[in-house]
Amino acid sequence: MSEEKRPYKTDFGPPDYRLLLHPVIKKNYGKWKYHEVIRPGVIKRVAESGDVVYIVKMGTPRLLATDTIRWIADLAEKYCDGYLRWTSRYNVEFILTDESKIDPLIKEIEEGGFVVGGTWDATHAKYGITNIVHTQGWIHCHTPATDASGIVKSVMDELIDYFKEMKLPAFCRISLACCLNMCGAVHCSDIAILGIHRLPPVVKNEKLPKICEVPSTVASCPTLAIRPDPKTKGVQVNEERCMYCGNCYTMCPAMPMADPEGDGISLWVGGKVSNARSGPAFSKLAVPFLPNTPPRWPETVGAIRKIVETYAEGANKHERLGEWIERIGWEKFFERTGIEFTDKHIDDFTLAQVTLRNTSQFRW
Amino acid sequence: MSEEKRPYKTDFGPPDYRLLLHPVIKKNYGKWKYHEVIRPGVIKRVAESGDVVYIVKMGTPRLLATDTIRWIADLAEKYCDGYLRWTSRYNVEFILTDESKIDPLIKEIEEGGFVVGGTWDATHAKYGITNIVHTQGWIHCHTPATDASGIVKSVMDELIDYFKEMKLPAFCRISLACCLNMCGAVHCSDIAILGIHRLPPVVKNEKLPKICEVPSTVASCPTLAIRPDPKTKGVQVNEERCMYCGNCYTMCPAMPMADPEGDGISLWVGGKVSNARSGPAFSKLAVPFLPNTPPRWPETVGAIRKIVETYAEGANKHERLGEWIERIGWEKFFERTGIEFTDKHIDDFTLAQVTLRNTSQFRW
Amino acid sequence: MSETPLLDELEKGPWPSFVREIKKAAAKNEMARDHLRLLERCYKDKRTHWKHGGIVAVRGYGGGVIGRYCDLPEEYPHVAEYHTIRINMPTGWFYTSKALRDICDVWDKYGSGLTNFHGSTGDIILLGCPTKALEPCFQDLAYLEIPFDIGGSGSDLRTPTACMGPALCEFACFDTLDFIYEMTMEFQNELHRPMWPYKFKIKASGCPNDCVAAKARADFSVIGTWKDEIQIDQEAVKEYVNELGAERIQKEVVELCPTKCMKFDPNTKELEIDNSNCVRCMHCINKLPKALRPGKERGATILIGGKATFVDSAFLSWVLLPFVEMKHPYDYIKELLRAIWDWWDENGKFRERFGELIRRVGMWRFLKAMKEEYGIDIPADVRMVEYPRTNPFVFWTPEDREEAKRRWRK
Amino acid sequence: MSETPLLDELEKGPWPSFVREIKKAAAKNEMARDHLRLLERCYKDKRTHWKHGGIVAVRGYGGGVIGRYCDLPEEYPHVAEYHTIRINMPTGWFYTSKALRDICDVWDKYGSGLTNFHGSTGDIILLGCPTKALEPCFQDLAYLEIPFDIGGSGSDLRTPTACMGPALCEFACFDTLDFIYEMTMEFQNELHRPMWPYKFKIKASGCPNDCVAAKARADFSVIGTWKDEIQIDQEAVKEYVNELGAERIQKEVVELCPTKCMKFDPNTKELEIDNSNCVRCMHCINKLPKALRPGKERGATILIGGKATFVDSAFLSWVLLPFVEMKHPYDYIKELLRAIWDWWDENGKFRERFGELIRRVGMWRFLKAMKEEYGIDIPADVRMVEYPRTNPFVFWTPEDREEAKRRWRK
Ligand code: SRM
Ligand code: SRM
Ligand code: SRM
Ligand code: SRM
Ligand code: SF4
Ligand code: SF4
Ligand code: SF4
Ligand code: SF4
Ligand code: SF4
Ligand code: SF4
Ligand code: SF4
Ligand code: SF4
Repeated sequence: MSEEKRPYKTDFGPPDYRLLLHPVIKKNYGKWKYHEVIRPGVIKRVAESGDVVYIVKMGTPRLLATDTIRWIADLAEKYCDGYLRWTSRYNVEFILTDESKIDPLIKEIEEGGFVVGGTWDATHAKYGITNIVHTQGWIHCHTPATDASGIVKSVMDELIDYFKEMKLPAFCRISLACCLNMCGAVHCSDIAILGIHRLPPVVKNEKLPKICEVPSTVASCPTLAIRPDPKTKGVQVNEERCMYCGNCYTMCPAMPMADPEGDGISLWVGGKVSNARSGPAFSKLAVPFLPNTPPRWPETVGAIRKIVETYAEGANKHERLGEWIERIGWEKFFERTGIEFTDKHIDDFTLAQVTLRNTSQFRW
Repeated sequence: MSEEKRPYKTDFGPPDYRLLLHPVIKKNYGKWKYHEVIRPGVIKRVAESGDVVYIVKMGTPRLLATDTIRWIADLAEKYCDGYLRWTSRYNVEFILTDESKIDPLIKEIEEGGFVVGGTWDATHAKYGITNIVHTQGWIHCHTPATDASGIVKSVMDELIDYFKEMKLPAFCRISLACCLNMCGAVHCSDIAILGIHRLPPVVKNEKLPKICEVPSTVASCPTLAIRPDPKTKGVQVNEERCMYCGNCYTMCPAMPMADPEGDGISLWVGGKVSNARSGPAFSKLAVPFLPNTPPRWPETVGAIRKIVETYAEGANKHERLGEWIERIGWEKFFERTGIEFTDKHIDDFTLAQVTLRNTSQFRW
Repeated sequence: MSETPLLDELEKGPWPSFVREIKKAAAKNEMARDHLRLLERCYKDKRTHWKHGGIVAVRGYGGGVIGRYCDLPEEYPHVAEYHTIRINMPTGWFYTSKALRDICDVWDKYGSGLTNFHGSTGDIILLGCPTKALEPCFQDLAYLEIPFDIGGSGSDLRTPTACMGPALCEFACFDTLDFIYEMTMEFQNELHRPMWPYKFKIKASGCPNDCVAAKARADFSVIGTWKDEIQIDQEAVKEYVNELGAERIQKEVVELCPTKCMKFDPNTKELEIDNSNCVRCMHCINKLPKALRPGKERGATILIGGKATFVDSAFLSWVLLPFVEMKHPYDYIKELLRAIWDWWDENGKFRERFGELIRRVGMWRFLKAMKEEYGIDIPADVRMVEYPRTNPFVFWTPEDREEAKRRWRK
Repeated sequence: MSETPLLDELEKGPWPSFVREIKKAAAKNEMARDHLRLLERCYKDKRTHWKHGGIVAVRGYGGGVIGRYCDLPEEYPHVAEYHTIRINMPTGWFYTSKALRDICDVWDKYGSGLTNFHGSTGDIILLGCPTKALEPCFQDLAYLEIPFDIGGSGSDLRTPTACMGPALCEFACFDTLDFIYEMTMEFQNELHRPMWPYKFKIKASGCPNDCVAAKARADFSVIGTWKDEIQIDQEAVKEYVNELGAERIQKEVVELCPTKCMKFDPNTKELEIDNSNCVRCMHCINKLPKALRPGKERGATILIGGKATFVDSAFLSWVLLPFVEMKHPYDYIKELLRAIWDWWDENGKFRERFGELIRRVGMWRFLKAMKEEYGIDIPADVRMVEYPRTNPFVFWTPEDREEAKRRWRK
């Protein structure tokens, strides 16, 4: 049908996933028996029928050019009958049925400048660090307090051994969000990188009344720091009350927050999502502020390496970062990582009273 | 000095406790070595000097007539050189230096209609239930939702064996407060008995404006259920918003809460104060409502016996009620005690989100 | 000298480089070229140069496109308008090479040639499209052999996501892919036409490991689980014992069980589980997948209210239904979702997430409304709480009082 | 027939009866008699018959008396006015028989002859006194050989309390009695003249067992503790092993240690403690008092903000000072208390407890005020929190930003 004549199509929905499943998956759907990580980046999955597939897991920067996707399609055709998938953490899973194709595939991946890894082997307590969930940052968003892709690249370069090998005692997930909106949902990660502002919004009252509604702008502020400004018909911010959350900017473009000195990164630790052993948990503040130092963010990269290494050294098998801290105590976490504890670490929001210590149980 | 002439004395403070200490205590002050519970109600305390005192612990109803106090003074003189103390839970501690006087003292106590016990022996994991911290109730307060002394009497009659023997596997404290003001500070007890209202205040607008300030009455309500009533110059209560806390009545006598059908008792479990093993913890709601059935409150007494017995049967040594529930899970607590779980148990106040379950970890 | 000295630094190092990707696209696409230059500028200025986007959409849809404009349009004219299109990925992120190539061809025709595989909600993100190209691009995708539709944005249902589930994973306790696909198809209108107080997300994981982080990231989180006994293959246990040694089984499986409900006998090399105390955490199964598997009575736990920071801070989802059977076509869940949306729509404030509404009015009012207004009876269950309330501020309704009276009278 | 059939039921049973006590007093005192009759009426009506009291006081004091009136004064004339006087008990509740007799004699002269030994704050409660008798009663107590003063009520400092501490207990890590007596004497004015937003309580326990429930019941909770190593007497350990058996030591001591920092060797019968992981919980010491005792570097933890329900629900106290030395005359603590009261008075709303104010404005603002306005520098310490914050809503001051700049510049 020519473009002009074709009727306007809506609400047809995503492709039916069943059309995109490898035949061996279709056959063994719901009838997998077990899996084994036969080497870093390669998972063997065995079905009740005896059928076997091999997954080769390839790390990506998430941001891909169409030509790279075509190259990935090429690989899938060459090695996987044209079938593949992505994971919930931006890795590509090539689905192979022929074991002998694993090595050549990996070779081609590496020649293409990509990496294989990111798996974990619970049976043998050997865990890799997989890709970092992340967000837009300076690539495409209007509200970031830091970049996303550049920090992820810098951190993954630093932790590349942890991706390619499985040398951690337990499962460890890193996530990044470039502002408090937390699109990377970093609030429950073993290690979270979160962009934060530290300056109040700059109120542009010359244009505010034209583009924003004053009442909804005022209402957007959780701390009631914003008041109408009768003089300009715009608003005023009580800077003492501002906690730099940026919610006002989300509601009103005339209140930008970005500032090269004010903005930066905070690090959070000890969250998790799975139910394995302990229940899901929120990440807790470790480092309140690190400066934005593109292109390589050495302070952030360094602090993360320090945390990962201290953890790797101290944790028991299968013990996630938060579980490890729970065992050794927060006193020891700060002591061993050398991170300073400050008044910023003490909660003052709605649930503060739950986080303040009620006991005289301390380690010295 | 004759009464008329003596100058008006203020701010002289309580007696100096040093004047009231038994000589053997003065001598060994700060130099006690260890203690042993040699039998229920009798503690032997050994000092570094080798000196020994024996404590005989006597339960009381807290409410005492002067003549009873004189009788207690008699006993102290006869057996303790005139020295004694009360504990933080209304028990009398007779301080003896002569072991041979223990039996005659106990005999006299029992003949006087009092009881000896309330001790616990951590070394041998034998714990008694001691007296119940409690409050005024109908004896003297204007705001109770239930009585105090009558319930305590009924419960202690029922649990008398637990007072006189040391047959619990662990430490267990019971407290009572007759209204939400919680003068018995029941919020951190193994078992707490709490009087609650279930009807909104009855607004007496005919007298309210005369005896209360409308703005402070309005402000007293945590849920903003109270509004000024322009017609009567008094106030109106939005009954849908009322959570029966009684704070308005504390501020304004023209809003009484008491009601024979509306009022009653709630039971709470699993709190603690000490730091032993686990940190201090709040009590949690077990039974949302039991009716006021004086003079013996059989429903309340029965429910407490059931909880104590279920706990006594299931707990490990040294495992307090909250620690036991933590181990077996709340599912099993409700199952084993036969208490029904209702929507009243689900928190909806400021910290609710901390109490809602985030995991799919369940027992079935 | 390079035009992008700062970004060039990020081409170095072993991890695949996003800068290389942008350069690859920039080599043949002027939007991507300006994007690269603008990003260098951001790196220099240490701040974003993207402006707040207005509402941009394709005909018939209210969501799915994020409007984006550069704040230096004179200097970077090809990214002056640079919107993203969120494309609803195939459930479970399964592809054929053909499907991928088709998308690439359309995208090269209209946009920057840059993508995210995938966005953190799960969509395919087509990064950078001028306003006028949005609609033709969408329709070209719609007319592919394997057509692709637009995903969610704004105050609508967001693109639901599922873990790979039964397609590849032995742990799946229900068919996550079928369920999520069914929900996506059923609620196309809700997905494409924002109409609620705020966004709403559905995510499904086939077992308590929660590989799509549903509990943390969805208003409606569906987590596979089971009710009966863990299936044990004692022969396979023995194989593990032979391989790992009895001590590791004891230390790494038995002792790490959160309820200590397992016993291991080093002589018989057998594992015993007290299933009445097992909380279905998955730890032992994860560790010994050949030997242990979830029980046979399978279904899911439904948790509600998960979300990120604003405004009441982040929530993890809360248990609503400890156990539901998951049977196609999931009529009960569809009905429940419709009731939830209706109630939230009636009662929620502007930009108030579903969980925040519940937090504000109390779970009991939500349960009461479900029962009385929508005929969905969800009884209070101890599994809804980590522990019962610690404060005495209970709302008693007149009916509650009546019921209590009846009970104590008899 | 008895006038009090309901109350008579409560004379039965093994536990000592409060009804018997009232009857005892009633036999010779008409106030007590009417009290008994009124109480029977309450039992019948299932409600209180006491009215809200007005402010009743003795000359010079604003607190210490609770005004109370009966709502049926015609029927029960002798309890028409029936106030309580709170008498500051001797610290630690130590008495001589003489002191007791003296109080009884005064009380029989003026009041109902009924008492509470003690009130739940700790005072001696003299239950039921007509208005005109208050002052003479107080002055008679004041002129006893061992004089007794009035305790607190209203928005003042309440009667501070201490556990028996070093007087009888081997666990005491500081002199609770000396400390509480010193505070009581120092702050007589604060105790007797309400002047704050609300009440304020101080309680001290000599060790982490907290036998006066200070953490739950005081705005300022002082808990004895130690910093160095638990003192072990290995010979005494051996005696316990011989008595209890090695298995019980292992199971009931070692395995119940919350940090698992103990080791027991059944061969040598010796206990070993990794003190760097001991959290001073007391469990092992409680269990083996002959063998274990707190370390030698002793002092106290100060926690603040504990209170009951209103209005923000009950709080347990929060750590302010993980470790302070407790040296007579406790100048540092006096200074701290004065600063706290001043700050609370300045910033607190009407009926806002100290802990509620901190909750409202944030601990950091309190710490900042202490430092900048009162010269008391309490550095943030990880021991102040159970865990660090989980939300990103951090207040940064201009000084913080400057400091961070300096740090990262160098
Ligand atoms: C592919 C993927 C699902 C998908 O549909 O895309 C997946 C796949 C598997 N997960 Fe997962 N998980 C995946 C994201 C997650 C996430 C979500 C996330 O990371 O954001 C979680 C929750 C994270 C958290 O708790 O913070 C997750 C928590 C787990 C766990 C729990 C581990 C724990 O100890 O807490 C297991 C159990 C295990 O370790 O075997 C698990 C186990 C597995 C197994 C072993 C399941 C199986 O039987 O095959 C698969 C891993 C093989 C391997 O070694 O790589 N999967 N898994 C996701 C891979 C992401 C990636 O590219 O690396
Ligand atoms: C006398 C008294 C202090 C006072 O100054 O009046 C006291 C005295 C002792 N307490 Fe206590 N406690 C006293 C109230 C408390 C309270 C407060 C309360 O009950 O309201 C607590 C905190 C309760 C809580 O956590 O909810 C308390 C928690 C403890 C503990 C911690 C037990 C635990 O496992 O959590 C111990 C340790 C132990 O069990 O040996 C303890 C230990 C002791 C010892 C063994 C201390 C010693 O070395 O002598 C004394 C008990 C001897 C005995 O067996 O009776 N005492 N003890 C109080 C007696 C009340 C009564 O009449 O029964
Ligand atoms: C593209 C994406 C990030 C990414 O790089 O992957 C994204 C990007 C934006 N998100 Fe998001 N969110 C994205 C997933 C998320 C997630 C994660 C998830 O869905 O699992 C969350 C946390 C979970 C949740 O929903 O709470 C998330 C929580 C937010 C919030 C905070 C919502 C809250 O209740 O706190 C905002 C603010 C808003 O809605 O006004 C937000 C707003 C935004 C906006 C629209 C900026 C704004 O304020 O208008 C961003 C547009 C960037 C751009 O220019 O493209 N985004 N956002 C993700 C969507 C891609 C996709 O469809 O696959
Ligand atoms: C007598 C006593 C109960 C008892 O039978 O022992 C008592 C009795 C009253 N308390 Fe209390 N409180 C008593 C200890 C407590 C305690 C326990 C403690 O101090 O350890 C608490 C909990 C701890 C705390 O301070 O938070 C307590 C928390 C309250 C409250 C709630 C305060 C709050 O912040 O939530 C109120 C309400 C108020 O202050 O308006 C209150 C109010 C009252 C009033 C004055 C009633 C009122 O609303 O005006 C009661 C007078 C009864 C009467 O007629 O005598 N009483 N009150 C206790 C004082 C005796 C003494 O001095 O020794
Ligand atoms: S986290 Fe913030 S800055 Fe980053 S993509 Fe989301 S909304 Fe934009
Ligand atoms: S940044 Fe947040 S706290 Fe500050 S004014 Fe804006 S909405 Fe209010
Ligand atoms: S708890 Fe309530 S009713 Fe009981 S004495 Fe205290 S204020 Fe009065
Ligand atoms: S009882 Fe409590 S909730 Fe009800 S009106 Fe009075 S103050 Fe408000
Ligand atoms: S959530 Fe469970 S079923 Fe789904 S992929 Fe992860 S482990 Fe498998
Ligand atoms: S699933 Fe978890 S709780 Fe159940 S037996 Fe295994 S480890 Fe224990
Ligand atoms: S708190 Fe400690 S020191 Fe004080 S009596 Fe109790 S056990 Fe002894
Ligand atoms: S005091 Fe507590 S933490 Fe320390 S060794 Fe003893 S039991 Fe363990």
